Amino acid sequence: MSFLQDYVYYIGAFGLVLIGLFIILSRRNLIKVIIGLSILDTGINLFLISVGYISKGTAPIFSKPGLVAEDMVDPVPQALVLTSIVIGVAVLALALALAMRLHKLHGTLDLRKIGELKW
Amino acid sequence: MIIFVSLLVLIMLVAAIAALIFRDLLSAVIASCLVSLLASILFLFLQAPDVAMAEASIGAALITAVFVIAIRRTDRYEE
Amino acid sequence: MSETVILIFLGMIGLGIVLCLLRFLKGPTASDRAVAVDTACTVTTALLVLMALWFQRRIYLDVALVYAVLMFIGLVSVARYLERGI
Amino acid sequence: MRSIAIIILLAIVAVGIGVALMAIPFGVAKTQVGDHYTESGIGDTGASNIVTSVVVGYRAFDTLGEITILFVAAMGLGAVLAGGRKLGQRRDVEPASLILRTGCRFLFPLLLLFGAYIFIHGHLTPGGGFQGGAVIASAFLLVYLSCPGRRVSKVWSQTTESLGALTFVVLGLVGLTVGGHYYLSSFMPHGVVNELFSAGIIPVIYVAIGLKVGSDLTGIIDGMMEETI
Repeated sequence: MSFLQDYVYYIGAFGLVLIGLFIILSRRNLIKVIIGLSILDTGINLFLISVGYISKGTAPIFSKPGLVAEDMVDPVPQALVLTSIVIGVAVLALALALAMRLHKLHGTLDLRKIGELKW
Repeated sequence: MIIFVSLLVLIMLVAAIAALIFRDLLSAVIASCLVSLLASILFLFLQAPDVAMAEASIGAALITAVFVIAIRRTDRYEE
Repeated sequence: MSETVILIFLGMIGLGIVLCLLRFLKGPTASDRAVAVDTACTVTTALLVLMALWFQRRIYLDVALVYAVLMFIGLVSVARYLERGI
Repeated sequence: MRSIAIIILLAIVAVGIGVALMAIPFGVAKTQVGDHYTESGIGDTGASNIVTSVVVGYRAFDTLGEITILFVAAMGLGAVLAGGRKLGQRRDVEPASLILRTGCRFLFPLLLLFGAYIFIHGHLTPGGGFQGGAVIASAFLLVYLSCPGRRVSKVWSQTTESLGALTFVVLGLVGLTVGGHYYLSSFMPHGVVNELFSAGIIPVIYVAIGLKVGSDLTGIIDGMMEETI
């Protein structure tokens, strides 16, 4: 139980990063690769937020009297992740636009048949 | 409480693995929507309501719609 | 007393999410899975309101409002795909 | 051969990340910069939401770079998709059902109002320009889904986007010359904490960011929904 108390968020972030990386490396469909990129993005955001947590803390918003600054979680990772999410959707949409263009050019999304991208 | 959080993390990992093994790309997109939803709940548990709100509005609604439009313009099934 | 009630609610919400997950994993077509995720969204909104009570912060209700208003739009796009709309 | 290489690579990454994660303690003290922000954030900027004061107060220059990345990505998407367009060719789409059309007509103004609420109250409650912009983009996405054939006017979209970006840059430069010695330093009075008209220029900046992000994401949706095949 103590192990779960300490590491459950880290396990979640770790698992998401590994599954996303496995999808990116092993699948050959281009849209599946982009889905893996999205899952990897979510895992990294979860890790950054869980680093800034302190136990029994509360959100860094002084909305009612009686809150003290020592109880609050770290605001810096939250601010960074907030911009990271918005950049993530823009980059994902750009990648999907490139995939649509490739499908129009080659007629397939399979990476084995698109000769330039084979590894 | 910690048991409930562990249950949520387990469901999130199962949904991510489901996104890995589905051959139907539309089902994989729905699975990634579920992953984003549960990640948003975990952000609220970690006392980050700003990030939870951003993840709920962007990760669940907009990303799913963009993926579905892209699948509509290309192929649905992964061979 | 209040903590016991909240723990019972948490158990029931967890059961609801697990049942949605079973339908999601089992469902043969994509529309079954979309309906399962939609039900999970509704259950999750109740969970967020309960969290605002548990943490004693009234401002967390805004997040639940965003969930209730926005979560269905992504699944509406899936439904429009299935009826060849977009 | 390929699967063996993938498994070896994943094992290396897993061991590396795992060893690194075991060394980071969970739930202990903050960094010193986080301590400084939570202690003196209200006195410096006047916003009761510390995340807001970090995003548009202390680290506003990062936000300028982030907005630039968003703009470049939207422009690149338009440029990539515009190359393969054929004029005069339309797909046959089914019209939406009565329920969706009626729901969209009732829900669209409410969603716009809700997005405006989120980014106007960004310094008091959770939320801000990015979330409000995403809510407004979702409202336009609902219109695109329910009424096929209707489009957002390009002139209005570009005007809103330019207005937001121009407000952000001009206010930042004014703050650089008048207020202090850094970008977007606050030059208006702070007011009483936890009231709507407080926190100096932070609400104005968040309205500008909300307009910019909303029109950019709407542009992304518009570019993807166009008849490209």
